Amino acid sequence: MDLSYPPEYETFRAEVRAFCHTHADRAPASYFSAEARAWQLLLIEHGYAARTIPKDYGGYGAQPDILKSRIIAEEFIAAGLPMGMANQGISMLVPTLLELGTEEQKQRWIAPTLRGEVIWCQGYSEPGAGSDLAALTTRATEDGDDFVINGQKIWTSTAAQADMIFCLVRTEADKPKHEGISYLIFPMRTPGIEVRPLVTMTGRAEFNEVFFTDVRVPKKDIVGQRGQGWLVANATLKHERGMLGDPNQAGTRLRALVEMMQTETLDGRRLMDHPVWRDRLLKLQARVMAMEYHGLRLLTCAQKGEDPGLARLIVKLQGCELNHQLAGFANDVLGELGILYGASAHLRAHGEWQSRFMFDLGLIIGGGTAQIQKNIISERGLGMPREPKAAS
Amino acid sequence: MDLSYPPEYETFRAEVRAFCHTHADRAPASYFSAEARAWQLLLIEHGYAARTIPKDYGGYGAQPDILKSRIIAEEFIAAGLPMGMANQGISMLVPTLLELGTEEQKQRWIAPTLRGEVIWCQGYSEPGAGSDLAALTTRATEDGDDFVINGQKIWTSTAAQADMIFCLVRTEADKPKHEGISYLIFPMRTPGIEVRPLVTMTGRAEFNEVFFTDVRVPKKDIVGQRGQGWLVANATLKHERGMLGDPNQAGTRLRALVEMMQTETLDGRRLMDHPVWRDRLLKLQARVMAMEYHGLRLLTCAQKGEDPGLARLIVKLQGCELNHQLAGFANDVLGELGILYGASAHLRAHGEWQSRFMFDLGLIIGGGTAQIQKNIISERGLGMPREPKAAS
Amino acid sequence: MDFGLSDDQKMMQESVGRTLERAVPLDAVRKGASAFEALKELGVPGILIPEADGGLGLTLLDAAVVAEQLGRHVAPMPFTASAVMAPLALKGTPWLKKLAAGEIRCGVAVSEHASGAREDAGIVSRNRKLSGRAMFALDADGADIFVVADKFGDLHLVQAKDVEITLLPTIDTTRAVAKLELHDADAEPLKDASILRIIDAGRVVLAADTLGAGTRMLEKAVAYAKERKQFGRVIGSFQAVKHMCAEMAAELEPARALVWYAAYGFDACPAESRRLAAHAKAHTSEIGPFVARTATEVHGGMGFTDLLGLHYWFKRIGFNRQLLGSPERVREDAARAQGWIGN
Amino acid sequence: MDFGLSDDQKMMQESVGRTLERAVPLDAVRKGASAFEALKELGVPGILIPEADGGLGLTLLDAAVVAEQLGRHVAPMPFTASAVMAPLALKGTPWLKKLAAGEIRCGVAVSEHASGAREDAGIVSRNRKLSGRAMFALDADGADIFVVADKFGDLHLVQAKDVEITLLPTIDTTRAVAKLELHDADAEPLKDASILRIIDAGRVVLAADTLGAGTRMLEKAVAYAKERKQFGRVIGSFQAVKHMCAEMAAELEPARALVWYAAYGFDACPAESRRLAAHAKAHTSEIGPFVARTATEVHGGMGFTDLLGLHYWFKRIGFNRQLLGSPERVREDAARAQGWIGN
Repeated sequence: MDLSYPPEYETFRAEVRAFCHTHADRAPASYFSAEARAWQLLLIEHGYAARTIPKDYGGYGAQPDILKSRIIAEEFIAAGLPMGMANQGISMLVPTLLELGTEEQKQRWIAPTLRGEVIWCQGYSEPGAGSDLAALTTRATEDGDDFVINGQKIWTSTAAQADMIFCLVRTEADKPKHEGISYLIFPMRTPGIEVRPLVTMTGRAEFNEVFFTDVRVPKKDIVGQRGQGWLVANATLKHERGMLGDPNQAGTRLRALVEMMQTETLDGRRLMDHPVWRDRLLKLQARVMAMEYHGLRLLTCAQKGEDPGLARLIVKLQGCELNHQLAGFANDVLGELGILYGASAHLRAHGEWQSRFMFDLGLIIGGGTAQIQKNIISERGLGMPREPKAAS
Repeated sequence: MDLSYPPEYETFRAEVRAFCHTHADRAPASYFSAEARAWQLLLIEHGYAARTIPKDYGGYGAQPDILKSRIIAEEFIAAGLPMGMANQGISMLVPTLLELGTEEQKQRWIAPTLRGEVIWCQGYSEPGAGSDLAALTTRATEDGDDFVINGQKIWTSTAAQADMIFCLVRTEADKPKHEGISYLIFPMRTPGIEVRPLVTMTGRAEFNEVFFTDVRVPKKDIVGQRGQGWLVANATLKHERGMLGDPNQAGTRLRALVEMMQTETLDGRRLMDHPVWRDRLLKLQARVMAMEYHGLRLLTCAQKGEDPGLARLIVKLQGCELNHQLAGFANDVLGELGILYGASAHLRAHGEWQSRFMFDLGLIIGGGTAQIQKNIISERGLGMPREPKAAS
Repeated sequence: MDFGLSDDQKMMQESVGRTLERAVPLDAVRKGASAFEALKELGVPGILIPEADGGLGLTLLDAAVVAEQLGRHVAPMPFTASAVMAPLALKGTPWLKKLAAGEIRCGVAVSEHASGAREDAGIVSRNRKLSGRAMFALDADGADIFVVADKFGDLHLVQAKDVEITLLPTIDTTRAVAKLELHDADAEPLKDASILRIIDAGRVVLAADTLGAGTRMLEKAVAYAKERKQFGRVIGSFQAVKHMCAEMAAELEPARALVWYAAYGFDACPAESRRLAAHAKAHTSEIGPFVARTATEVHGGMGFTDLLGLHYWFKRIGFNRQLLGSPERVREDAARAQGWIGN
Repeated sequence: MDFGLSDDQKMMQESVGRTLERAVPLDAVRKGASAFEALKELGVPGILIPEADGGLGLTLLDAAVVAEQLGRHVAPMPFTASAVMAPLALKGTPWLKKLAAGEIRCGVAVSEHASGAREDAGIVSRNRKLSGRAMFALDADGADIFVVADKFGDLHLVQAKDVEITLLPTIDTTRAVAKLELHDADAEPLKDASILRIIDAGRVVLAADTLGAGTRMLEKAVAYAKERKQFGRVIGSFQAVKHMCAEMAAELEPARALVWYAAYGFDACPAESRRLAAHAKAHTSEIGPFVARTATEVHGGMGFTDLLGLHYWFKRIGFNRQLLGSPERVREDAARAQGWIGN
């Protein structure tokens, strides 16, 4: 166990810190803006975004180095600066293209995606295909050089802003469900696409439904082989699951919670001085610490190229749950103030605790429900048998 | 809602109370004793035991009246007197014989069983047949007028003291598993029966294993039809599930816990004055109250002959869990004193809290595990589908 | 000896349920409809008001039966304060007749005593005038009068017109709470009213509301699980989903008995009612959110959307948990009521 | 930057594990065998003692690695007190050499400071003499000397022969605790030792023990579930059983990181060690019993019997939970360590 960073990394840290200090004034205020794209370019240029993407495709071209990536994240967070873009195009499509795209697809899409010039959305889930994603029924039938797509997707975030979609469609209706799927990429302005905002329990439309009516997509805009879309998508899903359940977020929430409990009062006593609440806070603190150190353990594995196995599989389940519990506890100690929601002089933290409490429930369900996660942990992590196929 | 008892019941209560007052000195100290049998006879004579069993079979012959049964229980508990015997013979075999036995079987067995002259044990579970009881493999093959039994039973309480056993055996090896079972009754002194004490985590042998080697039982000693043993047993199991998860017990435990927390100290402060523990106690108190009132609701249903459905199905799950939690909490607040076990001047409550904490876990598992209970609640109580049969 | 609802109560349950189904289906709830007029016809605003004053003269158990239905239907309706707490506070005053007739509505501001004081709230009474701030007044929207507690827990009646009312938007759009600011507002002392009794009544009614909402969420989860297919099976045939539903049921059934008993005990054994009400409120506040969350999870992504509207129940339960005292606070009241804490 | 065990630590883990498997299989544990002699050969009694004194001169993380193995094998062995807490208390004394050589064993009595005082326990020190009663001394059976805390938390060394020792039988038959009664017993003050540090070390080591025991219980549950058939399937193919195992794993994995970090931090960042040790102890004390219970349930009735002996692990975890402070108590220490409570 050695949690210090070697000297060359401390040098690197100093560089990052200096960058943050120098360029703080160029940080963008909003995400979809010219400033945001300029910031992204600046970051790529310095190797703080798209760090390991080859130069040929518009990245910085560094060797993967988990520690440096972590240092970048630590310093940007400490400085309160927005990190490199992490939209679905950059986090999911780009790695997929790098692994399975044609040279032409790489040349055409990676660089503008990295620069934030092309925004992507993801067309995977359908109303009838959630946990059972492979049951998707959006159909792509051949017509000359095109596929013609009909069907519906759901849970498509940024669909309204997106230029492009990467989308799973069924190209072979007669094959077993995992074998008839293909992975297509096409512009969102293609005729026949309708986007409807999907409002959630938070009251906001964080997602959309996307409807396809006779949407024509050239056959060449397939990634990987026809009928191999399930494998292509799984390569991508791995990346998504890594993104959820971030222990940094839990740490940030905990700190905010502690501060709140030291300043807010009930009957003139600090919330922290209510022993029952303090004890609950302490229980959560232990969990946050455990997840944080668990993250260090995974980091070490990644750095050494070891597969952490079980240890990785539990992150989404435990991380999302912990975040949800932190938000729920914050609402609890706020009492009636904790159910305020909407403009009010008495609203705490802009209503973020409530909004997160609800959104977290979506995260617990989305990207593989807690139940699916437990299946995965037991089957892949503990080697327990899959459920037998039903006889009927 | 009317929780008062009608006047005729108050009269009845006065009678029971007077009985308790008058005969307290005849209460037996131990269970398997001549005094215990004499007490049982006295109780039957007054209608405080075997109350609704017909006079012809040695009972008191009263009409079923749930309220009167409850009053008897309340008064005996309040007076600290042992109630009528509630061994497996009386609680399980007698109702079964009354429902499905031949006239000869009823005449021969019910009266001596009620009087405590014949002690029974139950031969149901086997090492390979727990949750899946119908998978039992103890075999009874025909030989002239006898069955010849070979196999093993487990979880047989009072096997060492018992005169008789009611036992499930497989008489038809070729039938589907639920259809090949028969229900036999035979003496425990029959040659070929070996009883081995089964020690549990409490360190005591609360149960036994029973081994059968060429045990000969006359064919006539079957209850119900040959091959119908599963139905006969299920009639009996219903009675057992009703016995577990008794809310009176939770109430008794809670009172002991409260008293302990008001007298025991830690660092000179009453345990009750530690806010975190007090809060946990209060949470448990609410659960105890809820189960107690739930019991009144079930009582009312029983009295009116209504089927409480779902409300009845949750009792074993919640009741056993609550008892376990009460014992666990008692151990917790006792700190190191709570893990003492065995003769010591510092042992609290004779080690009962620890011993119950462990034994309760056995109760949570036995008589239908918590998981089986949840299957039952969801299927029978909520009408959810059974799991599909496996294809393999 | 009969633990359960009387035939009259079952009839009330049914007619209130039917009325709400008709008057405030979810689509109407979304649009901010109120169940007040519809339930006025059934006499609900006067449920606790003596018949002599034009009310139904019923008990808190009857009110709890209604509250359970309101929770079931996430019904927008001034009830906890206006139909339960206020009538108890206003006993013997001429206001009862108007409340019973549904001519006026009454808000109640006792949060500082039920939940503890936040935001420097507190009302000072001097010479039949009230000044100060009261937070989280219940049923405040459209209230004509308010019952307000001062710092000592004495209750007063003030006219809405003399109060500066700021509605506080909460997660639950079906019921209104408000901040009240009073500056030498004329006040009528309510000398015969006990603040503890009206808080107890309010707590029982919120507990019943959660029970109704939770029960409905379980029913919805079971129905959805029997219909929704994934992996070629209805999801209700997966053991994980079945057990989630079983656990909800196992929590709700005994809680129902506790709530009913607490409501019954409010009238039948007043000496016990503080402890009973506190436990009913705290316990439903613990199991309610468990049910709300679990039922949402059974619905998967759809449970999280606004499309199904399941979140109206989720939020109703969340609101009930925090109003009139968080569970920890309320349990301490239960401890005090049985002498477990020295003062 | 390397979070995890070093190669040396992994070797230690393996050799201790192998040794325990051979020396104290469950049958030997049942018969009261001790792992002391076998582990003496590996230098375990002197694991924290400087090499100059004949020990291994290792860190608390190494001790935690050993403790995890002891928990895995429910190994009967004086360790927490004799090999971890005592050597820290006895730093700089001639006793270390004898401890390192395994010639003597040392009990530790600090329960009144770690867990709070019960049974009027408390030791008074006067003129190098100790009097009074200390409860729950660790590793008391066969101890030659004791480290004892007085009422002020100052530490003293006493000879076992000067102490009236009453063994206290607990659920865990693999480790001994005792009541000590002292009547003007000769005592040697241990001026350089900090009671807080030795309690922290003890807490980390108990946490590691629970972690090892819990991990083994999960492994046993998974193995049993893959083998045991009911309803024509291995029970490990039922979603309920799978999810029980998944939940145990999901709790244990992060706890492992917390325990390792707390052990590492004891030496690497002493200013943090009180909070780290407290959290490691309290957190494993919460999840340990969850794992113990769940693993027992996965084993069904067999888990409840003495035949399988699973209860040895169950009880080991139960013991660890209560010794050196219940979770609530220990969390309060964590709160105090970060200034969350005024004194």
